[in-house]
Amino acid sequence: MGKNKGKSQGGSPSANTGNQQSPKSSEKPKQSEPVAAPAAVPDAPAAANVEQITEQVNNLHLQNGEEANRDDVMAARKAKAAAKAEKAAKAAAKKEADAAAAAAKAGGEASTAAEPKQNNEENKDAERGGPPQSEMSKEEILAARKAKAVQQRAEKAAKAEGKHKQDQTQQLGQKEDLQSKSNLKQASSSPNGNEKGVRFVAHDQKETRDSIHNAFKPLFDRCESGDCEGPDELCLHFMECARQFISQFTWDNEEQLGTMMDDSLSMTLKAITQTDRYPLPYAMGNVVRQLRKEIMQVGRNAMTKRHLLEWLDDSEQQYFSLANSAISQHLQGKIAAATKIITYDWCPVVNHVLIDSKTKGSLKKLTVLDAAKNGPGVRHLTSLADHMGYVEYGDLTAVGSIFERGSLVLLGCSAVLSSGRVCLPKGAFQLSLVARAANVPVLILAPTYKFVDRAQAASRFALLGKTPLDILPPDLITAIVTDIRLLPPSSAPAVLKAKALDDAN
Amino acid sequence: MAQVDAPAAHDINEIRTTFVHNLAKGHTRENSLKIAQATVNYIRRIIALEKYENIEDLLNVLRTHLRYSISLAPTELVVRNIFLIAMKLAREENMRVLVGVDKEVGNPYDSLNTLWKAEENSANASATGKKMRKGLAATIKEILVELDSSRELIVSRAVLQLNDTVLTYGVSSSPTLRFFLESARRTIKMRQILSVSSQLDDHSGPDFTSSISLRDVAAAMTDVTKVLLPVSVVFPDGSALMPAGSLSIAHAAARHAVPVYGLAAFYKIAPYYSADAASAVNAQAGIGLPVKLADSLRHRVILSPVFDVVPAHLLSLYISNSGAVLPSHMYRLIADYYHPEDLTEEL
Amino acid sequence: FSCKMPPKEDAKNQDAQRLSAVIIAESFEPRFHPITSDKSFGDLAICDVRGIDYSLRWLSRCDIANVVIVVSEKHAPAYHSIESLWKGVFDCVTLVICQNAHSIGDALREVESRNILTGHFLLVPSPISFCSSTLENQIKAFKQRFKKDRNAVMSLIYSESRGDGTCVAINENGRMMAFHSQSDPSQLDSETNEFRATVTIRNDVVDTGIAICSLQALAHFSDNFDFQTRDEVIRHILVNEDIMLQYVNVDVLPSFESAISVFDYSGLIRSNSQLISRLFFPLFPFKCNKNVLINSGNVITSGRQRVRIDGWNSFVGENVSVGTNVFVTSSSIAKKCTLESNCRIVESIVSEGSVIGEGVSLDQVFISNNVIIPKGQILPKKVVIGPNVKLNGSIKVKEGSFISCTPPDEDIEDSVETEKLFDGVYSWIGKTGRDWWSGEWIGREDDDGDDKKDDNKEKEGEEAEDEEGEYDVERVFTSEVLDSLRPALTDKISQETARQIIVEINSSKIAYNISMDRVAALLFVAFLRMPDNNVFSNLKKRMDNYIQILRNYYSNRDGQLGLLEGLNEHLSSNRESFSPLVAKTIHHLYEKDILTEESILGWHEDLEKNDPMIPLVKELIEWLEESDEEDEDEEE
Amino acid sequence: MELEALKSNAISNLNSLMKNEPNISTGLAAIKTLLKTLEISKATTAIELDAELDAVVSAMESTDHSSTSIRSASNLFRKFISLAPADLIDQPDFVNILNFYNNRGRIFIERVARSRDLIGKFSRPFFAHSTRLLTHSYSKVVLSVLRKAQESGVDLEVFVTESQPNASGKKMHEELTKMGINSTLVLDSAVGYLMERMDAVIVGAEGVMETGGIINKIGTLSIAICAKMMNKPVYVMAESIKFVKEYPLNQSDIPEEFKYRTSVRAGRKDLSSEHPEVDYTPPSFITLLFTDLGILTPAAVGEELIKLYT
Repeated sequence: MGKNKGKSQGGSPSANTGNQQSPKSSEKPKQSEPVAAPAAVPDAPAAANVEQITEQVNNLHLQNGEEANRDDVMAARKAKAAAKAEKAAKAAAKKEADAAAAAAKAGGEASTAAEPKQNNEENKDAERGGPPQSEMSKEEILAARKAKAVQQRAEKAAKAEGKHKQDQTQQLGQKEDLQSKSNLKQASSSPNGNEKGVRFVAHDQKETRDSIHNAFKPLFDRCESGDCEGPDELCLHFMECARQFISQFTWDNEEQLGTMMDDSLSMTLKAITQTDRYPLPYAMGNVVRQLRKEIMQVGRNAMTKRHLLEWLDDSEQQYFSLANSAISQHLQGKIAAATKIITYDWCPVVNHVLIDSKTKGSLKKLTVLDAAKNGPGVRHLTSLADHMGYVEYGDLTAVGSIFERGSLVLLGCSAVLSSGRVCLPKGAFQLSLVARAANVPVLILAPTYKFVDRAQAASRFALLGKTPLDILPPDLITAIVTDIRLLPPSSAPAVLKAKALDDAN
Repeated sequence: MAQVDAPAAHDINEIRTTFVHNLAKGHTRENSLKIAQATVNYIRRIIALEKYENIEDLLNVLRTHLRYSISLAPTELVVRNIFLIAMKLAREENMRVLVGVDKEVGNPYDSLNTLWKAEENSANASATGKKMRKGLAATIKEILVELDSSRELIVSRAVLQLNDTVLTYGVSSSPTLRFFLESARRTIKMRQILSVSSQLDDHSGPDFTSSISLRDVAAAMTDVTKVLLPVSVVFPDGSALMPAGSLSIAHAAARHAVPVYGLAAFYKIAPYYSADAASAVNAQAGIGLPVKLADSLRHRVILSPVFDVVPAHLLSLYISNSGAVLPSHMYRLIADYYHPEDLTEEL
Repeated sequence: FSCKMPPKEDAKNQDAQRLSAVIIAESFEPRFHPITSDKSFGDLAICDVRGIDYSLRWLSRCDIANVVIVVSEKHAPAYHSIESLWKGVFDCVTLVICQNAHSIGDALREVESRNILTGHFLLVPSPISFCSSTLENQIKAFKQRFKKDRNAVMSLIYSESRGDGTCVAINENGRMMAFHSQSDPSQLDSETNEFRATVTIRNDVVDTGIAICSLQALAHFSDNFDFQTRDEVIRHILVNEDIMLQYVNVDVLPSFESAISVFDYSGLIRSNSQLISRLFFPLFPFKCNKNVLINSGNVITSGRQRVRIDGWNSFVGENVSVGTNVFVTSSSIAKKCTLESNCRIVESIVSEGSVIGEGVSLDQVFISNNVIIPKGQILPKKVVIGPNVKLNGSIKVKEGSFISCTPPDEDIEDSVETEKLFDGVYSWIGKTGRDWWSGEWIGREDDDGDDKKDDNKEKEGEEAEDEEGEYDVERVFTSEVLDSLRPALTDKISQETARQIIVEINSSKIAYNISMDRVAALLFVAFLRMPDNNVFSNLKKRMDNYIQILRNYYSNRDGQLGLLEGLNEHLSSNRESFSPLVAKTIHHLYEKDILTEESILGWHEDLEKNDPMIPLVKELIEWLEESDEEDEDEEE
Repeated sequence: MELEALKSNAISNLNSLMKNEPNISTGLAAIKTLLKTLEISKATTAIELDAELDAVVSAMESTDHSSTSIRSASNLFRKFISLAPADLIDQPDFVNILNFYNNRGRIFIERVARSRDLIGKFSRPFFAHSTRLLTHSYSKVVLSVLRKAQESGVDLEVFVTESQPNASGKKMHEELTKMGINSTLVLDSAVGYLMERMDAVIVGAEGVMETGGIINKIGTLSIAICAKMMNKPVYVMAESIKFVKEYPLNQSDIPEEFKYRTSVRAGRKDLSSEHPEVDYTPPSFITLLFTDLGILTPAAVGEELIKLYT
């Protein structure tokens, strides 16, 4: 495999030899430092091939460049973990000494470091080190600091149960060279090569999981186990994870903090979306886009983690609590006028509105439908358990017998497309059709962060998998209720512009 | 419904109890052919066991029995239809006894005759009970034959064509529809038969169909070329009672300009109109929720309608055993099976 | 009464034979007598239909050959019509008329003596029993069991409910190990109280009263003349398991099937509203020659008239005159009633010919025939109004009381306190916590006269009513744990004792089937409850002594959160004494590595802003956070 | 000359009938007048009789009463009475025939008198509690149908259009309120605004055409179109004596004598400046027709007409 790659790069015979060697071995640091770094591959020759590519990549394709960095950040992280674990495995007494040794080695002639992790570290550090000339001095400092870090980690690791870690060590060990291989592929090949690299990741769930930043693992697991009620919950959870991620993420160099954060984040996203094979749920996609915009700011113009966290907090407020109350504000009048509110499936926004109008006493009759009985819609009923008024519940078969004079249909949605079409839970289409026939207005409740600049919707989403969605054409929609105001579907693009959600930025 | 035929008891009241009881017994609604057959058998027993001097008596007897059964199963309109058919046959039998077989009897639906209405029913007073009983028994029996044949007749109306993608609903509960599809498959090569089910991922549909759930219909409709729906009752204006959920299917079809066909054997053609929408709302199935949840929702209204009223303009064609009929022409068939006098009776 | 009986068959092909059903048409419940007066309990109308007709309708769906209706002599006449009405549906309907039956026991003895039962039978202990299921599988299962082992004499039909039901111990193959009619495991009365892993305790099910029995089960009644209720027989079988080798099975209906049989007023109301909301579908209010219409909102009307009421899930009989703005929900209004304007009726039953005055509001009230509730009369919940009572609109009615035209007659008078409201109107209230509305009355005196037990049983019963059964279980559990913790011990406990303690705690955990995290919480509550823990020095000492136990339960994060939760609960119960100790305790546990900082912080975050705990632990948390900051910096 | 006499007292007859019996339908009045002519007829041959009847009909049409109804009714009447067994026709003495015709006529009339009740009976199931109906102009059939519904304990909400130019809606409104039916008088122009709140539109008809469409007071068409747009059913109440052998293709194809009162038409060449009395509502806008022959779909009407006139 690696061999062919070597050839394809028109690599020298040394390339092959290099590939035959175990990735753990290392040599010729001088060469490897500035060069092999981007690919984060232990064996120099392969790296040598990679060098040219990465360079041009770096020049032409900033995107790919980042990828490369990201990959080796990954490698580095793993290496650290490995080190940590190994230390753990050894007796507590010995570990200080070891760490010291590590420090010494690093501090001294780092290039001749024995352990692979060392090597990786350096590659990375060097690469970070920017202009080659300044690298010696730079590297020394870095090495020293890194050693310290290793030591601290080692202590921590030792404190925890060593056993369980040890197994991980093996895994990581294997993972490491797999990883580096795939890195090699990714870095060293054009987009389609990229594809290969991805398939490599994609074919193994565990693989994917491991390449996700710890902070986001809970999100991933939750979706794997399939207990995710929909895009809104997902978004919230993502923001939570993002908070974790940001507070956990550390980087020595303030300037680079932002970029590094973004790198590691976008790597996680890559893993989640299986390199953009499946789009993120649209709403979430927006959040991510915004977040990354902010993150890139970090390190520059006095933007710090704290700011970032604050930003997260108030955007969460904006997207959810504020948007919801705004929407229900817009609706109160209409609900008060309606004799009966009809909703379908579960949507937190709708629920918020319902509860709001219940407390305001404007809610009269309520009908909740589900695709099938005992579905998500039941949550509406339980949340309104104390409502004394008339509440009816049924499945889609009841759609013919629920509409009466003065009814009003409220639907949540997972996205509003720029074409004015709306993605919402399957079955809502039929509901709207019958509503239309009964002259009952259909309102879509959509906080602005659910507007996406796309004309077509994907059938399958990252994390949410094949969420059954209907695409509701604009002519069946009476109005879209956003946190700004009530809008006709046709003005979706305007919202995108206003909220700077369109692809322009 | 364990046994639809009335048991071999000889007390008419017992038979009646058993009959109406069986109607209301099943957890899921029995398919209407069975109900129709049960009704015919019931009527045969009435004719055999009840006492009546002349046609008026007989009609009254039948009416009382009818009232009784519809009071206990108000939504089984098929029972009504069969009874009314029987009444018409009774009248004809009476005429035959009175004025001899070959004598031409004016069509009661001829407008001028209806205007005529000179109550020359004096003839009815004449005691014909004994004579009728025998002949009537035979004619009523013929209904059974017609019922059995109705399926084949319906099937013979080929509406499906090569490479059709057919969408059906409630196949598992409508043997007629199933039968129709099976025989259609033998002759025509269809691209696909989608059988819609009101549950999510339930694959109870016949194996030659691919099951989808009701919520997928709108999406699936894009590549459907024909929609086949079972009919519970057709009203003279061409609107119909269909299994709940059909309405949304019909609307989806209309949106994609897909023709909708309803399978309606003769005994499903009602000569009267649905008393407001109630008759449709009326039939409610079990609530279909786990007890725990159901009990906590005890003070909520759980909707589980059995029927939808599908307006005529959403239907393209009815396939009945006497041919394919436009909804707006459904009323034509009424004259074949019912007598106007019976219809003016409030039931 | 004539009847063609199936030929006597020997037990071998009993499994081929279709079951018979035995319906007890009488209620031997003294509280029902005043309202049924001259009629049998089976004649009591629900939605204008005799209760027993529903039961028979249900049975007719089941695979039942013969029906045996047991009715007392004075009510017999009415039942001949029932017999003739239904004999078309079953192979045979038999009336068993008994002279002076005072309990189900007597009734069954009567049946036994007639020996008209030839094989297994379905016991329907109350004439008002509905079930949505045909019990097909349950019957099959019973037959199979019985074929294998003749000692599987009875199988009880349970249905799922919201944890306010019976509490029963079942082993892996559905065999009943212990049984109690309150949802209080501590009173699981069974001699063999060993709880193997295979035994599960369910309090999320409720006894429907319906049972499939073999003739052997019936024999128990005739053998033992002082058995009054079915439950006594069951106890008898359980207790003498090792002698008679017989046993009882519990068959829980699938989650979509529901069943109920009525023994008290709350049951009556419940069955009524459940019937209307179609829980027992296809069972439904039905009436010959009267169109029963379901109008939108599931308002069921009988007859041709069009009533206009607000509300839903309700039944309105024929010839009911309804004023304007009348609200009726989850209730049934029998025929010929009058609802004047603005009255509000929720979860109640109004029987034939009664008048509800303007603006009167009923909630969980049972009103018998020809009652007049005038304008302005206020009725609390859970009140029963006897037949022909005319209230004057101003009298005070106590919750849970029974209002009658007559003073109680001798068979009940010593168990109620009577109060004359005004001439011709008396208020009865059950003595010693006996609730007129719900709970068991019958067979209690004969139990074994242990009244104290009964009373607290009664109380538990009520608590169960208020769905505090769970809380209750926990209370008992905690106290048990407290014992297991051996408060007496003062010095460090040995490995051995630690192990024992843990075992004991776990066993009680199983016994009350408490979730792990609750155990964590309750254990610590118990721990804190130990004597003179209010002095920190003692508490500290204890913590050190029990360190092993604590380690065992609080190794993981959830456990620790549980611990802190427990701490919270303990604080809430005895604030002033404990609040000063809180911070110290937590800190000490932290020192001892029982609690990790993350779990503490996590717990702290989850507290409400106004939680009294916050101020107590303020410094501690700050301190922790600092230290946290520090090592984060280190990592930089 | 005596034809003239016939004409004159036919007219006076008709007018008096219409005046003295406010509830009588124009059609019924017409056939009663015809019956009178039969009774007093001295005709000795079928031809003479026909001549007399023709004269009377034309006379009645020359009055200002809705000539649509008059024509349909008289056609039907004449068709009906002449429906005689063959053996009777070739009787020498025309008197017997006259007598025969007479009692046929009586039967017919009593039958026609019953038709409104029948319509009321048929339409009964279509009205539930608090049904909101929109009706147009003044129609005796509609009035009687609503009365029937009201009597059977259904409380309706009726909205009546004023229906200018002659504001006949006012009369309707008054009648309804007199019956204690909750009625509201609305502007003709308010139809669009009201329609979404209605459950059904219910109108009478001056004449039911072979197309299954109807000719009725001007404004009916616009209401029907509006109703169709908002998926509301349009029910037409019409006795079978209003069935006309006429097949309008569109508005301009409506016969002039239907469009304008005779007085207006009298000796006028150009009517373009005149405001028409009626408009033609095509079958596609009509849900059902309630007639004494039963409830018919527009498609069925043509058929009934064929049965009637062949």
